[in-house]
Amino acid sequence: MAGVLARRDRALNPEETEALLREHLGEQVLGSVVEFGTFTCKLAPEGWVEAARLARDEPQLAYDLFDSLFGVDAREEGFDVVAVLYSTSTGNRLVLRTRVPGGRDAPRLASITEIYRGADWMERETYDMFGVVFDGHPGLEPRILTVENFEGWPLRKDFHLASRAAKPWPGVKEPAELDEDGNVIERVPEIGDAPGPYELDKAMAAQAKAVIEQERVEREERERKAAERAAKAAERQARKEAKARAAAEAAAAKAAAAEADADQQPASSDEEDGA
Amino acid sequence: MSDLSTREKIHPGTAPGEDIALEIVGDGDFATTDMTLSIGPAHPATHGVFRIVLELNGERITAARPVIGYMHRGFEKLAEYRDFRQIKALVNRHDWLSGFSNELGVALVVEKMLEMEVPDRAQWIRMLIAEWNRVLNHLMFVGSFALELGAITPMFYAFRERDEIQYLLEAATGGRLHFTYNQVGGLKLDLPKGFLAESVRLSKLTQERLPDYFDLVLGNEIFQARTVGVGPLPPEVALSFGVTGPTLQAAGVPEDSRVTEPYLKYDEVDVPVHLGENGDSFDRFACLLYRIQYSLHIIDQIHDHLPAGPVNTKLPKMVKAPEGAAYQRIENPLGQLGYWLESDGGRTPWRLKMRTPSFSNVQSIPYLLEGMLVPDAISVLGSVFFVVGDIDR
Amino acid sequence: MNVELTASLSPAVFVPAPSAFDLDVAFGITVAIKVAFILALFLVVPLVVGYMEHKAMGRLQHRRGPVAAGPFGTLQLVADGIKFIQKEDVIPAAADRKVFALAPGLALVPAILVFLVLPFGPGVWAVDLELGLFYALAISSVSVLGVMMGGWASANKFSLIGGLRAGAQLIAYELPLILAAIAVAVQAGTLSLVGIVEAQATFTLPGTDLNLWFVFPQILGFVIFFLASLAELSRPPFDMPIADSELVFGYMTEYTGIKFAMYLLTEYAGMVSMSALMVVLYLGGWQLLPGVGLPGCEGAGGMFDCGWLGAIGGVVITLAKILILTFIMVWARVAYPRLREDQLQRLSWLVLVPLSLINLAVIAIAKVVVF
Amino acid sequence: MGVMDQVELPKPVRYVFNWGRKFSLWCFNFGLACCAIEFIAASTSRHDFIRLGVIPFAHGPRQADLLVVSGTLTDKMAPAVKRLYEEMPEPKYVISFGSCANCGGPYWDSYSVTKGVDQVIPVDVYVPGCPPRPEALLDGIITLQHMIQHESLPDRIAGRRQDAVTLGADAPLTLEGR
Repeated sequence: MAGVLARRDRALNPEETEALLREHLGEQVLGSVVEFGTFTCKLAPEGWVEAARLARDEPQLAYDLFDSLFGVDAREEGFDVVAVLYSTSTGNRLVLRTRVPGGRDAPRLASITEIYRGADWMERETYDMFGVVFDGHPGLEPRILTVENFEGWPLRKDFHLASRAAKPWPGVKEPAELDEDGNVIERVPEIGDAPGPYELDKAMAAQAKAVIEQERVEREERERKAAERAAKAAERQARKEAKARAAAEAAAAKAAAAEADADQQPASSDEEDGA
Repeated sequence: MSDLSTREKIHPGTAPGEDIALEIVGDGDFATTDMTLSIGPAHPATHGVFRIVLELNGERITAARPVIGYMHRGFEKLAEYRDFRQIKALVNRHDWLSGFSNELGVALVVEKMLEMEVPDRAQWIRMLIAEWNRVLNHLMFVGSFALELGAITPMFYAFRERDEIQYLLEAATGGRLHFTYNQVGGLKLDLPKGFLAESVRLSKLTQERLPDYFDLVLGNEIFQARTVGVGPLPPEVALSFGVTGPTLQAAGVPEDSRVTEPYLKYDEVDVPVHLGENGDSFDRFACLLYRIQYSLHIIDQIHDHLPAGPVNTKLPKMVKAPEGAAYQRIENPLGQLGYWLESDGGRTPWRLKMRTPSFSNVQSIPYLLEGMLVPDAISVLGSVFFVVGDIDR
Repeated sequence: MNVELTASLSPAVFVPAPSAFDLDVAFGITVAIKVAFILALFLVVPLVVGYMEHKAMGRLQHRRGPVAAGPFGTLQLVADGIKFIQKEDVIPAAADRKVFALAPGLALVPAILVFLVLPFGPGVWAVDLELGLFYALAISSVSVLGVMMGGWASANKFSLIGGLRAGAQLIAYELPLILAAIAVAVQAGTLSLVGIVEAQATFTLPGTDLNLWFVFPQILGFVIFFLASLAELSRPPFDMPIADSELVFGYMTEYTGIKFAMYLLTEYAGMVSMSALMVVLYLGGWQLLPGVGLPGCEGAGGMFDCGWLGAIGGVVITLAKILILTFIMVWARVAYPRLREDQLQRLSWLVLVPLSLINLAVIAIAKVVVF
Repeated sequence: MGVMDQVELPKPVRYVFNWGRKFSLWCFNFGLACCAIEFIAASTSRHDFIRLGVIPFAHGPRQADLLVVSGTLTDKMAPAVKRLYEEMPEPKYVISFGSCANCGGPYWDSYSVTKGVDQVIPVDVYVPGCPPRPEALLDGIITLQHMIQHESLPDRIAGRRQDAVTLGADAPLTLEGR
């Protein structure tokens, strides 16, 4: 883990990334923006595939994790396609964005399935939701999410939900509904002001932990006592054995002495024989 | 399943002009008629409505084609008709096993656009619940993967823990699966009395029972025989597919948003990540089990750090995100969840794209299945962890 | 020793042990009583085993098992039976109708016929065949024909794969099963199941008076027999023919109502008959403990020629042993995932067959040299 | 089947037959979405509907008596549900588990969600909730068992979905009311 984080020092910042892309793509980089911490690079559709290839293959960029690809409705001008890439080595995120040529009637864009395997289903989904055709894709049909014979492109803004047209919102209030006087109905923020039953909570958690700790201590105590008892027993046993051994030794010594006394003559005679 | 044309295929002798003759094609292999086996959309192995069409030669898979969309409910469209408070009650249902993480993502991305400061206590509690949610999710997969391999008992064991945790979370949030506990700017309510004590107790209990799973499943000889070396996923292929979560970590890539792009207070706690070596089914499952253990480790740290203070901020009369687009990525139990929120300044989002982990993970299944036996397909389907609603949204 | 050897090898006329049902009445009545006895066993014991499975699985999984149907849920399987009678009999349009209808019966009948030779207590058997063991093993392997027919006739791909797997499994595991059983026949010197029980009651460890069941010298054979019978019955962890996560319900996928119930009954009757065979071959039949006879019995080893008390005691002991063995089968189901088909075949051909050959060789040599 | 849906059986026989059906509800879990998780929770240790004779071991529709549709039914899935229901042999029962299966639930305005499983197949008991608790499913099962015990099979076949029960709305949440 630490190794990964260390490699981040070499990561390019947004300006450097844009400069690098410009160097290879020239005029096809239309601009870039850092919004809420996310670096977005706007591209001309002609540079779409090349930019993805650069992002993956350029060693300084190395955007290896294909995060997602999706469409966004761009009102009269047609649709945007956005690809989010992430680099596991530098920890950077790059968002590529392009406006699909063909307007709302016949949007077509080149496919990047050759570069990222994960683009396959993402492009199928974009086709299913927006009707954007991807040239070079292995097969956009059958529609990936909706029913095979579904008519229309659900995520386009001109696709209206039939149920909503037929029936009003069944809940009590519409999203952020206005009251009779035209004011927004206000939510009563009464909870956030109170600090919450924190001290009691903490005390109880401490108690619970104390119980666990107590159990552990008791268990250890028991184990220690058991060990002590065992040690004492072993000691007693050892003492007993030592005593027994001593007694046995004494007896043996006595016997040996007696034997030695008895065997004195033959033993010495043996020695004499050996000699 | 039982139409006449397929019957003719599987009974070669009955089709006119066809002989039951086996052609020997070198190495003693027989040339056999290929068979198409459609598993799903309602099949026990696919836990949910996921369909996969297999081309079989004997029991060997020559091609696999997943068919998805059976659970497509149009979340992204519906989100455009709901305001930012209502969206969180919607999104926590797409991955129904990780409701809290889903709504957390929305809360975070809206807060990011509003540039809102969330109270510390709320962030720590969010982390606590998110980690419990992760444990819940993973326990479910421990049970279901074992069930797919034919072992029924781990499911019952897993639900024993799940039930306890669900009761705990219900005490705080009021929900068993879909918590709807987040709000833009904090949480709905503070934790109830005694929650922490119970959480401490349960964390200890789960940690004590966790070795059961390691023994019963991971250490089981038959389990190992069924999973080791099955469906290895090389890291570069995994990344190209956009595979994340335990499936990616099993391939040995140390990518976990909690570490590499910390959100909430994950930079203040120790987040260990278990990495696999081969990316096979065994590694994927091992990563899942270790994630449970490490989540409990994080939960224990949160117990020690939880600060006092308010849990939400006063909101403006109407939550309206400013014009622009923001992207927020969080580590969902199954992988990286990304929300791309594009706003035109109105009270509903202009576009809310959900980048769900299962969608990308499942894409890798045809790659994994090619050349495998049918029973191995089950092992792979079970170990590339996915939730059907998370694929189809 | 030479004398004994020739004596045991000399051709002897086999005298079947008399059954308690061989009453001194008309032949027809005797046959009717025996049929009733077999059917009663066949219908009741599998139900008891099924109930035990429900309850044991429940307890092992922190559940309670069925409690609502009857006292303590004892009538759960009766309710199942009543329900199956009422179910609609669906035959798929593409199915081979005759074969489809015949298949469950063909699986069920051999399962009944095995009960013909199984001894359950002193005198409590229908008939004592000279080739009893051979008959039992041969007839029990016919069931798989019904399984394969069912798999083929359903015209369903999952069924077909299930049926073929069942066939492949039978071929693979019949061999170690029979090789293990042969070792018992060699040691007992007879193929009659009653004879094998008698041989166990009188077998003593050479040089001592210690009475032993065959499980002690042949523990390896017993384990092989147990594993192979699990596989033959396609019980977990060898339940590939009905692997639910792969093949829905295998060969049973298209069967409904009473036909499906017949397959289920076949499975449970198979568990009972295989366990009964194990009890007879390895666990000393109705002997309580090695060397302990039944009350009121005078025959060999205190196990034959009993009064009715001894007969009942014997039946109870046999059934208890059967329940213990079936419980172990249930336990394996609860504890283990299932193997893969090729791993299963490998286990049989590369492990169990060689081991059972070694077992047979060792027993044969020991029979000549030691026993 | 055959005769039994034509002829009214004598009362004692009918009692026994109904009792058999009541306690042997082999259940095919048609787990569609979130509710499937609560369904599984209802089958495991704490709630354990196997106690009531609901056996979740029917892996295919052919062996099942009870279809629990738990979760959102989409237009893409609806034909499969219809077919699955038709594959089940009579007598068969359906529990619609969860708001989505009852009426479309939170996806009432979606372009791809069927507004209730009863548009496709007849339903016997509706269990409301999003998702309902496992206890609610147990309640639904007991309600169904009560219905089965007191039903007549020919009548049931003749007019199937006339007497559907919605828990909490049609029937009070205690057994006495049924």
